[in-house]
Amino acid sequence: METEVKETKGQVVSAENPGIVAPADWQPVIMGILCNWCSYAGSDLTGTSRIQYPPNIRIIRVPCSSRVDPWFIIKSLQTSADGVLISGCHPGDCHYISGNYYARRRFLVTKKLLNFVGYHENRIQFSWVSAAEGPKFAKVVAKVTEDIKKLGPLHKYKKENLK
Amino acid sequence: MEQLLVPALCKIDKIIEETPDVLTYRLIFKDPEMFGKFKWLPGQFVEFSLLGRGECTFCISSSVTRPGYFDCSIKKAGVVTADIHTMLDEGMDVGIRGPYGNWFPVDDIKGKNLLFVGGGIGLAPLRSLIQYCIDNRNDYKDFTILYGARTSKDLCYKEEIEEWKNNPTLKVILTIDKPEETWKENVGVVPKILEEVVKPAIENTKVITCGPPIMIKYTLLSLDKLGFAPKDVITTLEMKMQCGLGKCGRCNIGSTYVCKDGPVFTYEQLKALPDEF
Amino acid sequence: MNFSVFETDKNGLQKFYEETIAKNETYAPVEKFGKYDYKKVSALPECDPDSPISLTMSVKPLFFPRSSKIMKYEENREGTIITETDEDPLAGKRVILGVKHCDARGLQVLDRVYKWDYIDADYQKRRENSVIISTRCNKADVNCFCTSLDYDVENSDAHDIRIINGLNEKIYIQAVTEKGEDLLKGVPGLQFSVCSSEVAGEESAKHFKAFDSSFRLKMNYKEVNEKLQNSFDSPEFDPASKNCISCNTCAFICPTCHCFKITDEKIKDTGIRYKSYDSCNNGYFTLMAGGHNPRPVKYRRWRQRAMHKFVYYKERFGVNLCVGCGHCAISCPVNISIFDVVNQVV
Amino acid sequence: MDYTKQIQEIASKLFAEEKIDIFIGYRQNAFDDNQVPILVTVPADVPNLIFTDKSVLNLTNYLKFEHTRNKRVGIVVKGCDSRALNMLLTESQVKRENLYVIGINCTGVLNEKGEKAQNCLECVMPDAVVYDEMIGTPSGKKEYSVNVDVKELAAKGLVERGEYFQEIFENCIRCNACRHSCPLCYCTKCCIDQESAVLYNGSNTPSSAFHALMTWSLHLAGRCVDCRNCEKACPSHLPLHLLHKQNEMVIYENFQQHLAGMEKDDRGAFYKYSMKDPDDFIM
Repeated sequence: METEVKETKGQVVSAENPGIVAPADWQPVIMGILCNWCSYAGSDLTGTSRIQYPPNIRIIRVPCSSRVDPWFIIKSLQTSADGVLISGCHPGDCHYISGNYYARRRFLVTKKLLNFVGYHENRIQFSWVSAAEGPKFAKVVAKVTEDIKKLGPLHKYKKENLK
Repeated sequence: MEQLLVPALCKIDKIIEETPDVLTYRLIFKDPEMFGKFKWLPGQFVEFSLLGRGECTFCISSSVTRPGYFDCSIKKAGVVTADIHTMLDEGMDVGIRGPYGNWFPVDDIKGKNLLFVGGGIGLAPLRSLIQYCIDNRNDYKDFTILYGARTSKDLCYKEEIEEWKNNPTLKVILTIDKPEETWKENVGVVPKILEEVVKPAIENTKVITCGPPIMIKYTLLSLDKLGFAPKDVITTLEMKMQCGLGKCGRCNIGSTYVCKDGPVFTYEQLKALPDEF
Repeated sequence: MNFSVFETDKNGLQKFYEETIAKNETYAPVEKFGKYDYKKVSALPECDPDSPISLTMSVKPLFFPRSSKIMKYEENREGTIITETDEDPLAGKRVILGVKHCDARGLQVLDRVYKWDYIDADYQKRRENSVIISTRCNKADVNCFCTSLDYDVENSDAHDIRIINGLNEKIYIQAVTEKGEDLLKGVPGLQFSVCSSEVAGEESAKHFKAFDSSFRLKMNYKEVNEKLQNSFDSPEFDPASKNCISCNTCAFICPTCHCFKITDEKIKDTGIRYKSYDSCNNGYFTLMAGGHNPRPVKYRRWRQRAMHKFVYYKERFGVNLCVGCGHCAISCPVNISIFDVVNQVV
Repeated sequence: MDYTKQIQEIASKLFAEEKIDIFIGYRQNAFDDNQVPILVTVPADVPNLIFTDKSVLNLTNYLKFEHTRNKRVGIVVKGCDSRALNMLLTESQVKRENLYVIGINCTGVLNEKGEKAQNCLECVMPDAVVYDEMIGTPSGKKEYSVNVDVKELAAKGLVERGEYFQEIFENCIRCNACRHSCPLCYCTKCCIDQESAVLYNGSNTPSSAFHALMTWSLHLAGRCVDCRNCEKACPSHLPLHLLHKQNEMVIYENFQQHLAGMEKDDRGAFYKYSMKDPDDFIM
């Protein structure tokens, strides 16, 4: 009796598709797209200062957060990723002066639209992490991983090759 | 599903650099049974697939009389061919479907004098036929090969041309468009050399020509001038193809399917087609 | 051979449909967003076999899917392996309800190109395993001209079972081929009165007159075939195609267009090769490596489209590549019909 | 709303003064009450021109085709069309000096059922914003209201909404008519059709439709003027406006009530920024 309860408790139900249940040991894959000047340096600092963060994140470096076309987010969600984290410099700190202000607008629209067509809003997350904020980066990754673990695996509109 | 369109896998045995932008891929079937099934005649083409990038149409540039392998010479012209050049290496796998299309009328030209007129990469389908004819030398009479390119660097199959030159039964004439310091042979565009240097006899001669569209256009005019009958001039046509099976509708010129009724046409047949190539 | 004919009424037909759906894998027009498309159904209320022709997609995708997998492949250290893809979902035995006569004729036209030279086994299998139940429209749509093409709409043999709407609300179910006969015999709930095929034919012919007179468009296809053949250089192609926005919709929904493209889609080490629809109105259709394009401008592409439908295909395969369904005009955002283009040129 | 006479007068005047080579307007369809575009090149065709409340299509789409390239064009634009034209001018796709624009102060067009079209009920700018000559009386800018369909869908649950959109993507046949009929999709080769875009390359599956439509709508976000040419072109009758209206709503509510093509030299919401843009969704 005990074990049965434990099993159902441990299972993760996909937020978008309640029919899909993942085993308890399921681990999400998170696509991290980081800006070269702040967040990537920040993640480096996290590593060099030996702060632990979940290994679920796969990092891609881009010159600036405004380099991120909404297309990248759609592509990541359609391939292996269960969630996307995009991180850039704090407002005002952009290496290219105003890149992240432009990015901020695009992110909001993308996030809302994906939510509108049926993705949970926590699948797509954004953060500002500066080069000095190693601990913050670890916290952000931990939070995103935690959020997406709750949401369960993503099965929507996945590329057929992966099935 | 779609069995007709599934390619057979081939291994790249060797890559030969012909010119800076032409590479010859020597291919061997991974499945030995395919060698028995895969029989082609000069002039036919295959669908060559760089897996992950798509299919392209190339003619086979070697002859079936030299079994065990076949060659595809590929010139860097578009996006996919550029990728083929950069992404493929010796030992890698490619997909091959074919052979498709018709072939040079190897039986009709028996007992005739043959004049091959090639330009640039256009020598590739001719090479297949030349090899075939050399290996069946007794069936044919005199051989003349006129081959031109823009510069001496752009001449394909240089080693093989040397072999042909040393062969006493062949007459080989080379030309380049502009004079170069070390170049000792003819200088001038192919139609000009054809009229001024080769001066072919019309009697009992078949002309097989292949090259860039502009060269073909003027060569056909010269041949007309020299007095060749349109039915004695054989050429190949280039057209976008995708299936090679006469289904996808890309290569239609009028009611002719280039992939089925072509790519080899006589000048006579070409004249009857609507002007859309 | 004499095939059986049954006489019944509306309720009987409903029953027949229900029985068919219950016993077979059935495809029928299903409404979504105001447009009907052929989909698998499990109960009669889901679908509408009498869907209006102007709002129904062609049945072609059930035989020539909008996108089908050619193969799947994987790369590993030893090289590449081609893996067989999943089974053809359309190859099983099935019944298709509510196919329009012109649509069914479209399949017959397609058969010719698929049986030519290299035989497309998958297509043949899909054809062999399908039983087509077809109802003739009661009234023509504004863009229809099926009665003026080279086939007999009334006595078409493109379908397997014909539903005839007679006078006095009588309905006749007539088998046209052996496949249809087998299906009719296999429906045990069918206890309708048998009637002779002459009676059904007569009833149908009475109705046909009214149907035939409801056509707005009439085409003399023989004249079109002949005149179009000599108008390759006609200057009229340019003005006729001026309005076209090259959106490709006409080719995608046409019951006879069969051009396709082969594309690879690859991520990581696995790739899938697809065969999907393409259109000759697409500017990239014949673009070759190196930039040469035999049909670079719109009127040339339209010429190819019109000539292919009424000249080239006729020369090669003996039938027109047009069944007069009017789908192209209905779906075109700027209402260009192949009928208008051809008539403007001729 | 029947401006047929005025438009014919202007067109014949323009041809007489040799100010234009081509005039883009509407013509009555021969057999039903729909109207189709007509590209008039000779003055003799001018009497075919018409403008009523069935003139639904956005004609600025024709400015991207070879027939009108580098020619002097006279064109009829309604309120929404003129916003699209404004976008095209800002993005340097057409030259203002080549155009003679007849702006219609529109009172709304009718849909197939003969009712006022939904986008006209929610129209913010029925007056032409770019014009050389104006027809009708301007009624001024209207209050923005959120699209009823978007509102209705947004009120539903996540899973339900997902299922609704799943149907949209399943019914898409990937003919790309939406893209070709959009006046603002003028790229010579779309990014989703590039040979290098191997993730999706022309296959027709729900996931590929999702990929194409989402990318398309996000590339049009902040630029779409809600003319609904895409919806009229869609052979599957998909409610494509949902995606665009959702984007428009988010942009209007969050970015200083931005609406595409309202002002000259406004490149769209994604080409500018403000310090006051919402930041609360970012960690």
